[in-house]
Amino acid sequence: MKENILIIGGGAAGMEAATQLKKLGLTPIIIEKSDALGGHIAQWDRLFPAFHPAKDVVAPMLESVKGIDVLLNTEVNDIQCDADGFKAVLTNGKTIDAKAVVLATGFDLFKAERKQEYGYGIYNNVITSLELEKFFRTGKDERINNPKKIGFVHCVGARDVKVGNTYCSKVCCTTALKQACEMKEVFPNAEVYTFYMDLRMFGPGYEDLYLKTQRDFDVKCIRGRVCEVSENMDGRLVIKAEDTLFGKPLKMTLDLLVLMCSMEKNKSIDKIQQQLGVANNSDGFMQNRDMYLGMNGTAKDGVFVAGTCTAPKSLPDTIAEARSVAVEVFNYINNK
Amino acid sequence: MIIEGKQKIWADYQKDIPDDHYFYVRSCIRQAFWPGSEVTFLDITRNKLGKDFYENPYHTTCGGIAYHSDTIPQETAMTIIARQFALMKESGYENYVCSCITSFGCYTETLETWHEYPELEAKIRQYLWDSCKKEFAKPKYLAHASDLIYKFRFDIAKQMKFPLVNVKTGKPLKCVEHIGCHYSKMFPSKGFGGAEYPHVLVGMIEAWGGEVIDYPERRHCCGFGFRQYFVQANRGYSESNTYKKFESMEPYEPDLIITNCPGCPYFLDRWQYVIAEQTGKTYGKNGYGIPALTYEEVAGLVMGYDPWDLGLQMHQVAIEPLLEKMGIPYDPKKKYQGVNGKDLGQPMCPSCIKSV
Amino acid sequence: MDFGFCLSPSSHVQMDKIDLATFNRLKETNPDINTCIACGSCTATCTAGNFTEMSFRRILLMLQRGKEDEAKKMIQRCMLCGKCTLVCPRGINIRKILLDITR
Amino acid sequence: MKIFDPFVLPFVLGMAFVLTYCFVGLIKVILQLPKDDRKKFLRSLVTPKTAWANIRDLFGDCLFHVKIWKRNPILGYMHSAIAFGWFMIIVIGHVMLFTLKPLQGVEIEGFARTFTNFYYPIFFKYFAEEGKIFGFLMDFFLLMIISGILIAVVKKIHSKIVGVKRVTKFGFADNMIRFALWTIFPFRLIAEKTNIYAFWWLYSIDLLIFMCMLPFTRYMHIPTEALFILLRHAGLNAREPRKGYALAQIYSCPSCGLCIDACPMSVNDKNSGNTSAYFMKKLRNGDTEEAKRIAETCLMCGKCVKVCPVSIESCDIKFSQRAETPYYVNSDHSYLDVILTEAQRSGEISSNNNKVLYFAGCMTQLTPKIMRAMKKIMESAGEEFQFLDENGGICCGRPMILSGKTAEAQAMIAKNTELIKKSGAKKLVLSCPICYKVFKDEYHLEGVEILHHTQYINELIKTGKLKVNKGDVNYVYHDPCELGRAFEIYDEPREVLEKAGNLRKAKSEKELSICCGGSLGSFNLTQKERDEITCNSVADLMFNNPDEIVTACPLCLKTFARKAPVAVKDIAEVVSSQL
Repeated sequence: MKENILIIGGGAAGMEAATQLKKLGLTPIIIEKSDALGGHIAQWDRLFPAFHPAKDVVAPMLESVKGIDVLLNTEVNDIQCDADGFKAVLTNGKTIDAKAVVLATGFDLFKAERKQEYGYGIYNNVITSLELEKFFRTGKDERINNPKKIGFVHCVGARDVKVGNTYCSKVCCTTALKQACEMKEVFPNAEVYTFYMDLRMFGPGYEDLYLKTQRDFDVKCIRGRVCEVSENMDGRLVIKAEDTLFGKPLKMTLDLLVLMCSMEKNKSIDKIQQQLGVANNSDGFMQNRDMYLGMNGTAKDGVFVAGTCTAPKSLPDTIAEARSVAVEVFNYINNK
Repeated sequence: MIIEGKQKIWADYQKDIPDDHYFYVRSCIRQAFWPGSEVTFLDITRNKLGKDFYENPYHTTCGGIAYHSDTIPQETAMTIIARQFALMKESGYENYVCSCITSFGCYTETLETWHEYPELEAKIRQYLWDSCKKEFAKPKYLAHASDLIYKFRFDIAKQMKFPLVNVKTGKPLKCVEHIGCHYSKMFPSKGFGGAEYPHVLVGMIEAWGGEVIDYPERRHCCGFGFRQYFVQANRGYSESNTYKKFESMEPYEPDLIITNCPGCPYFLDRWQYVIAEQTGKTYGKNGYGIPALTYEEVAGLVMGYDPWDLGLQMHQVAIEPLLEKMGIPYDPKKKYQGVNGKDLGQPMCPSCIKSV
Repeated sequence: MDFGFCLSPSSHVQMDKIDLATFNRLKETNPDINTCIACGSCTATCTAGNFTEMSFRRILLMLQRGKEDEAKKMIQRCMLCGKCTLVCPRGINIRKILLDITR
Repeated sequence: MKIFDPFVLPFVLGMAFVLTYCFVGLIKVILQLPKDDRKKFLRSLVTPKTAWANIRDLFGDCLFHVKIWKRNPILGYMHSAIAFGWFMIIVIGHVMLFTLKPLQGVEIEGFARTFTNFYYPIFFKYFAEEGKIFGFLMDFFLLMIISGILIAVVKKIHSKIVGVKRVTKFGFADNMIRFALWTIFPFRLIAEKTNIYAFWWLYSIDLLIFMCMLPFTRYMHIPTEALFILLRHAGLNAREPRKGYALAQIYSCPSCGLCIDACPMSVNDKNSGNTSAYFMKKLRNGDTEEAKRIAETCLMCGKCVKVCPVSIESCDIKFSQRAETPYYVNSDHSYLDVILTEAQRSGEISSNNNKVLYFAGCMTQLTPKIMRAMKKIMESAGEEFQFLDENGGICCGRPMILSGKTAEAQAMIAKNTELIKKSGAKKLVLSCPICYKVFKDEYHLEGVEILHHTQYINELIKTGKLKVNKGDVNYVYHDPCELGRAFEIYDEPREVLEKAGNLRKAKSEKELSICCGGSLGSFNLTQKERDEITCNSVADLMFNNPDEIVTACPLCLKTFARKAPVAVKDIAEVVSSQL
């Protein structure tokens, strides 16, 4: 029997893990529920902190998975485990035997309408970070009509017990600043504001991006969470927030409000995850064995995790985890 | 504004309450300020719609005002509430409906607290027994009176004589809806439509032919705030909240305001007079104010009740322009006549806002 | 008529109505003015701040929130000693900005 | 015998113009002087001491350029060859006029006589024979001038040959008059030797050009410097940036550019335009905006004043320029009143007059190790001491003065004075040269000895109160601007360091020491520009590979610490570690 490795998820983590596993002489099979590989990152236009085109990262990844079995529009319906390994029944009726399973199921973007006070889906000019990214890619969004004042709200669906997510989504801060700069590039005369609680510039070059955002792009960062959005007679948005540094509430009218939606656990995999015996952690993401040496392992032997299925992560972190999971799987197969 | 987005939320926030057999409790403020409203509610539900709404003469205040003014501890307020529930049990009812939003908030808060801390419920049970020798049962369903009018809005629409339409222009009246803060801001799931986009009054306006206005300060409190009003020196804060709302709704030129809280219609009504006196500004057309009505008053108007039977003369802001817009006949001479045709005497006329 | 109370002014900063002329003038000659991260070093070290409410961090915010009069009032406390400039982690030429505000 | 030729007319015209201009200018300057200054000036002219100094410097500075000689002999020769040579030619011309009597036999009297005397010495050879001795002298000085001009040409083409890195960049007028100056003497030489008539014309026209342009170019320094020397010796101070004494200084600046190389800012070529030479030039040209900008960019380190061959007090003029900037927000330091009583109530100030009062200053609050070291030193020396500002004090007022707000500084000066007087102390020790400067210059603390801690420590060692163990660390000492150039406290710190270890020399020392770059004097310099200055200064200090850089200013200490490759210490710290 071939040493099949079942990789669930064809995003950055899945593709990179598959590439590396193939190099190590194993036979990865990618199961992707959508009709294309690439995951969320393929929907992104440019990456922080240096405005690197996302396609320059995705294209080589797609190139390197050529020759690997990829099943698109496919999900795992049922999975069983025995001494030989795993037997997965797919939605297309096929059955796959695998020695190990890599869960690279990624994340779901927080549904912005759940944060009702921001009026996403109710007010015309409230959009999400993903929709803005699409605008950058295609140049088309009927809600973006030469806005004069643009606001970004950080931590939408993160660090918020009211929506049940108490964790930090890690990448939204830097994304917000990146998108704020890009908006200034597209609309140089617009005033751009970001409403943050903390600016978590955790990576190399991120703080430089923050400096550039302030100094070169003249983006105004206001510390305070937008608490309420309404629409005025002209259809413009009236937002309320507290400027917590100034110690006073503030009110302003905006033409566009971008919600920096957090990452949430991809729940479409819940059933399979349960069958595999992989629990969730307190943030609702998958529980890995531990966050240091066992970050790719799970409570179940032969079931591995990589990427944002365990926690919000940046793309470099995801790629690093995908590479490390390949080594983990390789060692697992060889020591069996 | 994307109405479908709101409709999605409204669909999510529907609560399950029966439409009959309620134990009805009154509101301290409403029976004093808007006596016609509660009478109208009982008349509509009992006589126009044929429902069973029982009112026990021994029921009291819920203690909410004292509780929110920090003059009694929560246990005391809960014991008062427990006594109300005991009366309901004694009267053989399981469904509880209150006329007051503050009460609704207190009842909801009490039930939720007991749910989280059963030992507190046991303690209150003991307190009630010690003080009144009564035993209570928690209501099976708790509703606010506006929930029931919301539920009956289409039945009322069937009996409607004067829809919320301007008879001269044929256009729907522009209605501002103002929800009492304690209706759903504390427990969004306890109100029709949730906390951000409540549907309870919007549903009535839509059913009765009006046009809903969603203005930027829609969610803002009327300014009552208990402590802010009860201390005279603080009343400026209270008034300023109302002022903020009127400044925000003014460009929409609303014809009327519908409220579901005891304090809100009072403050939205009376502060218009004070603002006019202090700043010279009025928000209605031609020196009039914008009438702020209770939902029962609006229901009564559309169903053809006599405006003076509804107690609309109790409003500071003149109601006559609205009656004329809706084409409702009224006898100006009867405005200040009591039930027996007795002259009640005319109030003094304010200098800045038209009262007739 | 005296009611014994009156309308209280809104505490909201009305961002749509504020005048940023001074801040924008300062920005032209001191582009770093935007890079404040509100760490408060300037305030903590301020010689005048040891005795008064003087805070450069707040002065910057006041200017950005249209409270120029308040800012100018606070600046009166400044002794121009320059400690703020020495401790600023963003390298903002605070002393120069303080002087420029008063011109 | 010829007594007149039309070619003298250009010269006569030029000379008449320049004399009139200078006379009007002289009156203007004197009238612009404040009344008390004018009195002072007139009195100084007849006071023997100042009168002698005037004569000494008029010759030494104007003709022999002693100061330039000291700094750069080649340039010294260049200047004195031209100035002294020219002076001698004029003198000898006049001597010849009276001894050789070229107009003998021609009867000219009254105005015509004066008129001929006016141009005769300039064109002597055309009208009469010089004779052997005078002929030789005239040729000698003429050649001397031409040799000076040759150096000037070389300097213009390649300044580094004569030891100058940067030269002032000039506009059209300055270049043109320089060309005129350079050609005057060769033309004269050719005219005299060949007697080609055209060259007499060229010579005369050159003189006309030179004199007509003189008032509008830097060469105005030639006549003005004489006046400036007199005013300077009268002990005046510039009070307004473009009037009176300052005006005399503005016109005395020869734009020689010596200050350009000296200026610490010149480490960045872009900033060499912010040096004093350009400042004076902007003032002369009436470019107030630029003058203001330069005045506010300057570090006020005072090095340009020290190297200036004309002794122009450009820092004073910059101060007066800064003071002209209007401020629309008045300072309000009334809160200081309250502090005083608070401090007294908390018992921070007692009145024991045996105690040494120590004032750390704002900057030292940011370098607590200096305070700690001073505490240890005073304890070891068995001194009774008290801190005036242990928990934060009041600014000394110097930064305000540096901003041109001298009046506003008075509030702080008054409060500090009051605090110090109330303490009853007779000795005040300061750690910050910035404070030291203002305490010395502006405070009225009669009966209180004001010492910088370098002086104080030296005194403690000399009186035997403090024993310092000599270590084997190699130190280099950086002279802080406001201690060194301002008060010439050069020896005390060096004596102290010799006791504590080995003292190595920096490349530029004492009055030539390079500002650390952190100076509060500058408003406009960015952090990056300051860093460049710091690096340059550090490199200069590291010239002899010392183990540690020692300074005596908390601001220098903080500034150097950012960029120095070795440890940077305050002198107090060094001493306290060697006790």
